[in-house]
Amino acid sequence: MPEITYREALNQALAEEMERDDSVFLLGEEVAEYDGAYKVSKGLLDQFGPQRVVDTPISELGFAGLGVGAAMTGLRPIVEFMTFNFSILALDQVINSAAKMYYMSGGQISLPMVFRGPTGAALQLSAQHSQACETWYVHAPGIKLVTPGTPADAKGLLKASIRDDDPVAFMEGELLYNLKGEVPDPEDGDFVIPLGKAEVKREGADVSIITHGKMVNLAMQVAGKLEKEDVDVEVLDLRTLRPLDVEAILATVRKTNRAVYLEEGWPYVGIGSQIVTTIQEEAFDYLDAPVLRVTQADVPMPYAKNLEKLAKPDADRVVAACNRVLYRD
Amino acid sequence: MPEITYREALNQALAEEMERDDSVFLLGEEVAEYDGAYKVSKGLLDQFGPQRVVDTPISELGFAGLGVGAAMTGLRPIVEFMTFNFSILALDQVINSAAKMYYMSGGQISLPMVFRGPTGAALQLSAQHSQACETWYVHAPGIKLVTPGTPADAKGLLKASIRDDDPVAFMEGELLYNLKGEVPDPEDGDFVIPLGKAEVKREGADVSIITHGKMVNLAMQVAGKLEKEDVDVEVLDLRTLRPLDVEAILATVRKTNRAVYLEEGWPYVGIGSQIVTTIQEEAFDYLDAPVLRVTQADVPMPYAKNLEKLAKPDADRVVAACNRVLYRD
Amino acid sequence: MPETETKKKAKDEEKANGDANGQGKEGSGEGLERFDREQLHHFMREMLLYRRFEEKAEEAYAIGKIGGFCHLHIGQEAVALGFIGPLRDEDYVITAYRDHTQALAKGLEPGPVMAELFGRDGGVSRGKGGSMHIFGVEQRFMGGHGIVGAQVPLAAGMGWSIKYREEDHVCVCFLGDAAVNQGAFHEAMNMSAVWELPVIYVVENNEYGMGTAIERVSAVPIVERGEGYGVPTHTVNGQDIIETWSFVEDLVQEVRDGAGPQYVEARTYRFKGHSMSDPVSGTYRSKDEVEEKKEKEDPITVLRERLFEAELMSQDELEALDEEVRKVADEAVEFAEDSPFPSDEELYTHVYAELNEHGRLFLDGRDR
Amino acid sequence: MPETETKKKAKDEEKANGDANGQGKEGSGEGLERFDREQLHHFMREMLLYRRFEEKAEEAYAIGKIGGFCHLHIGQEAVALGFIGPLRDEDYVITAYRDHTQALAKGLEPGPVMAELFGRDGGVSRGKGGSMHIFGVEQRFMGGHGIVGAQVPLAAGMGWSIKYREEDHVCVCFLGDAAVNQGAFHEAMNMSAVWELPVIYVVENNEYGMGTAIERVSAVPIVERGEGYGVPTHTVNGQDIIETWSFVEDLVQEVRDGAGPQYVEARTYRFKGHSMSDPVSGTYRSKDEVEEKKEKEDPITVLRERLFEAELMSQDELEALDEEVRKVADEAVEFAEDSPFPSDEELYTHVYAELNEHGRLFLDGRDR
Ligand SMILES: Cc1ncc(C[n+]2csc(CCOP(=O)(O)OP(=O)(O)O)c2C)c(N)n1
Ligand SMILES: Cc1ncc(C[n+]2csc(CCOP(=O)(O)OP(=O)(O)O)c2C)c(N)n1
Ligand SMILES: [Mg+2]
Ligand SMILES: [Mg+2]
Repeated sequence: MPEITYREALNQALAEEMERDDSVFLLGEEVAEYDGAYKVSKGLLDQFGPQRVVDTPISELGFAGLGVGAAMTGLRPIVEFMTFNFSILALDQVINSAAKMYYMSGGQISLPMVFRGPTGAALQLSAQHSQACETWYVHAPGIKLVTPGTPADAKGLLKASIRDDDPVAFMEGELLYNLKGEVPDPEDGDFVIPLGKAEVKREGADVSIITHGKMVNLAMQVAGKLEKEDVDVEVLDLRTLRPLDVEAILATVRKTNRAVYLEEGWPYVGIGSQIVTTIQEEAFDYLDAPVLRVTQADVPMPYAKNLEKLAKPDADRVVAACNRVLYRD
Repeated sequence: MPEITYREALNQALAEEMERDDSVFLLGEEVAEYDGAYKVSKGLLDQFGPQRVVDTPISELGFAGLGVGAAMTGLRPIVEFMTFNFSILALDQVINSAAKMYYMSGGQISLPMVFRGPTGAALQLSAQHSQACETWYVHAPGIKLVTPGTPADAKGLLKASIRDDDPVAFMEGELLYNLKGEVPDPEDGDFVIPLGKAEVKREGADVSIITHGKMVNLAMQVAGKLEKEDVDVEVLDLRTLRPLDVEAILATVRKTNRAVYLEEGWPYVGIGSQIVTTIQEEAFDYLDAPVLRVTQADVPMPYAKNLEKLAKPDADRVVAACNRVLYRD
Repeated sequence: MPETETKKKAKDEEKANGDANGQGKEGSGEGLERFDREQLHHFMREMLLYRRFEEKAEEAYAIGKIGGFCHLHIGQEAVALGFIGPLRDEDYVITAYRDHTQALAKGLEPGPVMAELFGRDGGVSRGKGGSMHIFGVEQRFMGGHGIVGAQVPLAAGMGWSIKYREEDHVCVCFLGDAAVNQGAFHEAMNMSAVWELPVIYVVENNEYGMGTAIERVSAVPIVERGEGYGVPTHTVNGQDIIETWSFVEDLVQEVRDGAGPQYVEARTYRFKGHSMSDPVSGTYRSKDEVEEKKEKEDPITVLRERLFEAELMSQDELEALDEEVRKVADEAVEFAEDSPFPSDEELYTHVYAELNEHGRLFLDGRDR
Repeated sequence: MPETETKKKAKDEEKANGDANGQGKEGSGEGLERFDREQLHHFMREMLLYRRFEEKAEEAYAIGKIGGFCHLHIGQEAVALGFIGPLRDEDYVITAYRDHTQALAKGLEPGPVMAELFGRDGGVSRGKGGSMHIFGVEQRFMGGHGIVGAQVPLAAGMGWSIKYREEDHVCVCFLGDAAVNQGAFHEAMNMSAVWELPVIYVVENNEYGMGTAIERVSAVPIVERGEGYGVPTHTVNGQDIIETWSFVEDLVQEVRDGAGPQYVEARTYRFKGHSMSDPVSGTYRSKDEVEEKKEKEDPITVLRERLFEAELMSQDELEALDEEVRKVADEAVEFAEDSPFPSDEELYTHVYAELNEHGRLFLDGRDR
C-alpha cells in the first residue's frame, strides 16, 4: 500500500467525493486560492472551479449557517473551519440549526453535511488557539463526531462522513497533517470506513488504552514503551465518538479488566468522562481497578514552551496511569 | 424566616448587591423597561436608573463581549441572557475572552462578572428553547458555574457570584421562578452562601441522589416517595458545579455506597458523566453498585406534550434507578 | 407609517399609491388597476383566512390545547401574503418563529398547520416542532426558526443553492426588526452581496422586538441598517397588500433576472402581544397606540376600504368570504383535534437520518 | 492608495496633505507645520524602534526562540503610532493578534514585550500569552486578542465603562479589514451608536486577510462597511504619520467632547507574510506588488523624505536615531534571553483570581 500523509489522505477523500457527487462542495476561509490554511484542499480549486471550492469571508457563524441552508436544499456542503477553535462562533448554527433541524421538521429536512478542520493544540499557539473541541460537538444529539488519528482513517472516514445523511463534525489534527501512513491505493477501489466502528490498533492482554484522534499515536508509543517492561497494552481507537462503538469498549475492558482513557482536551466533561461512565455503567463487574483518565491540565493552554509541555498529556503520564491501574506503582 | 419566591430571592440579591457596590450593573434583553422577560429584575430600573439597568439589542455575542470589556476595566457587570439557549451565540466571548483573559494576561486582568439566566426546559418550548447548557459552560477552565435549586440558594449564591472576582455562569430555572421557600430576612444581615459548598438537602442512609439545579426538587419528591417504601434516600445538591464539592460527593458515597446522578440535560458528556467519573476515580472501593444516571432522553426536545414528558427525567425513572442500584428490581 | 386617511386622499391622484410614506422607492407603485377582481378577492380571502386561523389558535391556546410559545402574526398578514403570493412554487421561503401565516401563504394546508400547533402526529412537523417550527418542504417552506436572526444565513444558503444549480428561483427570508442586530444577519448580508445571491431579505418592522421599541436599540431607521453591504434597500408599506404585492412582484422578477440580493423594510404592526403570554399593551406601548393602529392600519380594513370605494367588492361578498374562511379555520381545528398525539416511538425517530450499522447513537441508556 | 509621488507633488500646494487619495474626509488635513522638530524626530524614532524591534523578533523566530504564531506589523507602523501617540495615559487601546507595535506605542517596555514573545517569566503576560496576547494593564493596553473581531465588543465595553464612570477618556480599537465581516463587529458598532460610546474603531486596511484580497470578501470598499449604524466614517492614509497623527489628534478631542463612536479606515499595507509561517508573497499577491509598496509606501521612508525635503532632519540625525533604537531592540532581546522560563507552578496560577475556600476548581486529578 502506498504511504501518504494524513493531509494527502484528506485531499484524496475530498477530491474523490467531489468527483463522484456533483452536490458536494467545499467552503471555508482560504480553502480555494490559498489551497487551505493547512493545504488540505490543495489543487481542488483548479480541479473543481470556484463554485465548488469557495473562499469565504471570516464569518464562521454566517458560512456555517450558509452551509446548513444549502444542505436544507439537498446539496452536500463541506464546511471547513480553519481550526475548530474559531467554530465556537458558529456553534449556534451547528447545534440549533444543523443538529435539530431533522427532528423539529418531523423528518422533512435531513442535513447531509460535514464540518471539518483541525481540533486541539499545535505548538505554542496559546490559550485561544489550542483547544480540543470534541465536547462542544458531541453533547447535543443530532450530529455525529468523527476523529481520525491516522492517514487511512482520515481518508476512509472522511469519505463516509461526506456520504452520511446527517451533519458530521470531522475533527483533524494540525500536528497530524504531515503524519505518514499506509492508505489503500485509489486504483484498488473505493476505500470507505463506516462510522461507528472503533479499531483495535494494537492487541494486548494487560491493560487497555482507549483513546481517539491524534492521541492514538501517543498511545501506540506508550504501548511500545511498556512492552519493554513486559506490559502488554491494548490500544483501542474509538475513531468516531458519535456513533460510539460501545461494544468495542466493553470488549476490551472485559478482556484486560483495566483501562485508561487518553485524550487531548480538558477533563471536566471531557470525552473520557463519558467513556468512564459507560464502562462503569455497563462493565462495572469486569473492572479490577478504576478507569483512569489522562487529559490536558485543567487550565487554558499557556504559551511558554515549558508550560505548554506540562499542560499537555504525555507519555510519562500515560505510563503512570497504566501502572496505577495495574497496581504497579 | 419569610417565604419568598425564587424570583424574588434573585431580585433581592440583585438589588442588595447593586446597592452595596456602585460598580455592579445589569444588562440584557428586556431587563429594564420590561422588568425582565421573567420579571427577575422587577423595579431595578426605577431604583438604579438606566445606566445601571440596561436594555440591550438582541446581540448576545456583542453584549456578552461588552460586559467582558467593562469587567476588564474593573466594573462588575451582570449579563442576563433571556435564556441560556441564546447564549450559545455568545459562547466565544464566554470561553475565549472571559474564561481565558486572566490566564493569558498573566494575571493582569481578572473578570469579576456574572452571566445569568434560565437554563433547561420549561414547558413545550421545543428543540431550540429547551436545553440545559451546563456542559457548554463547565468544560473550559477559567469560569465558575453555579446552579441554585431553591430560593435561599438562589439568593445566597447570586450574592456570592456577584462578589466573586472570576466570571461566573449562574444558571436559573424558568420553572423555578415561582417556587417558594424560606429565605433569611434581609434585616437579619447579609446572606451569602460561599461557592463550592454542596448541601445535603436530605439525610439518608440507603442511597444517594446527587443532583443540581431544579432537579433538586424532583430528587426530594422521589426521596419522599421512597421513604414510604422504607428506602432512606440522601439528597446531595451540588449547588455549584465549578468549584465542585468533591468531598461532599465522596462523603455521601462512602456513607450510602450507592448513588444516582439526576440531571436535566443530555447524557453524553453531561454533568453526570463527570460526577460518575469522579466517584469512580476516588471512591471506587466504596461502591456497591455502579452509579447510575437519570437524564433527558438523548434527543432534541420535542414539542408534543406527551413526547416532551417522555423526554424529560421524571420521578419514575429516578425511582427505578434507585431501585436498581439497591438491587431491588 | 402613513395613515389610511392620507392614502385615501391620495388615491385619486396620479401616482395613487406612490411614495405615500415618503420612504418607498419602487415600493409604492401601481394601484388597484394592476389586479383583476378575482385576484383582489383572493387577497381578501387569504388575509381573512390567516386572521381567522390565528384567532382560532388564540382560542385553542387559552384552553390549553396549544402550549409553549405561540407568536401570532395578526396585523401583519399583508406582509406574508404580499411577499409570498407573487412567488412560484419552486421559490423558497424561510422565516422566524412568527410563522403560521407565511406557511399558509406558501400553500401549507391549514389542518396540518393547526395540528402542529396542537402537537399532534398529523402536524406538518409531526408534532415535534410546534408553533415556532412549521416546515413544509414540499411547498419549499423552510421553517420556522426560533433563534433570532439564525434563519438569515440559512436563507443565504438557499440562495447559494439556487445559484449553484443555475436555477432562476428566489428565496424570500423574513426577519424581525430586532433581528438586524444579530451578527448572523450581518455576515449573511455580506456574503449575499459578495456572491450576488438571489435572496430577498424582508424585515418585518413592527416597531418592537418584544417590549423594546426599535429606536431604543438602533440609532438609525431600519431601512438604513441594510446599507454598507452593497445590497439595494427598499421600504414598503406592509399594511397595504396592493402596494406590497405590486412591489414584490416586480422585485422578484428583477432578482430572477440577476439583480442579486435585496433588503426590504416592510412597515407593519403587531396587533397582539409578542407571544401568547405577553400582554397586548403595557409598559412598552400604550393601549391607545394599539387601538389607533388597529383602527387605521389593519391590512384587512385597508384593503376592504379600497375595494369598497372602487366598488370591486360588496359587503355581502366580504361576508361570504369571511364565512368561507371561518369554516376552513374551524375545520383546521377539527383536523387537529382528531389527529392523535405522536406515538411514544416517535421520541427517537428523526434525530438521525442515517442510523449507522455500527456504534451507538443514543447514550441515554434507555430502552428504545 | 496614493503614491508617495502624488503626495510630494501636492506638498507645496495649499491643502498640502488634503484628500490625496480622494477618500479622506478630515483625515488628510494639516501638514508638517503642526509639529515641532522634536515631535517629528520622535515620530521617526518611534517608527524605527517598532521596525527594529520586529526585525529582531523575526530573527529570533527563525532560530526557534519564539514559537507559535507571530504576526508582524512591519509596514503598518504609522497606524500604530498615529492612533496611539495622540492619546493620554488613561485612554484605552485594544487590538487583535498583530499587537507588538501598538503595545510599544502605548508605552510598554520593549524588554518585557520581547520576553513575552520568548515565552519567559519576565514577559508582560508572564510568558503565558505569547505574541498574540500582549497585555499592559498599567498602560491601559488591553491586549492582544486572537479571535478575529472579538476585541470589538470588548472595546465597546471599555467605552461603556468610560461613560459609566463619567470620564473623558477614549478607547481606540484596532481591527483588520477582514474583521469587519464578523458578527461581533456589527453588534458592537450598533451598540456603540445606540449608547454613543467614546470608541474609535480603526480598521487597518492592509488589503488582505491572510491570503484573501479584501475585494473578494466585501462587495463595497472597507470605509463603507461602517455605514448603516449612525457612526461617522473616515478614511486616512495610514502610511503617512503626519496625516494620521493630525487627523487622530483632532478626532480624539471630538470624541472626548462627546462626539460618540467613530469608524476610521486606515489605509496601509503589510510588508511581511500574514504570520511568520506564511510567505511574503505568493498566490495571493505578487512579489512586484509588495516591492512597489515597500518602495513607495513605507511609512518610515514617507516620513524621511518629507523631513529631508523640509530640512527638518539630516541623514546623520536619522542614522543616530536608528542606532539608538537598534540598541534598544538589542537590549530587549537580551532582556528576554536573560529572563527565566516560568516555573512549573505557574501552570495553575492565573486561571482563577479567587480560589474559593470550598470545592475543587481543577478536575484533572493532577498534583498541584
Ligand atoms: C438569539 C435570541 N435571542 C433572544 C430571543 C428571545 N426573543 C424571541 S423573539 C424576540 C424579539 C424579536 O423581535 P423582532 O425580531 O422584532 O421580531 P418580532 O417578534 O417583532 O416579529 C426575542 C428577544 C431569541 N429567540 N433568540
Ligand atoms: C474567528 C477567527 N477566524 C479565523 C481566524 C484565523 N485568522 C487569523 S488572522 C486572519 C486574517 C485576518 O485578517 P485581517 O482582519 O485583515 O487582519 P490582518 O491579519 O490583515 O492584520 C485569520 C483568518 C481567527 N484567528 N479567528
Ligand atoms: Mg419586531
Ligand atoms: Mg488585513
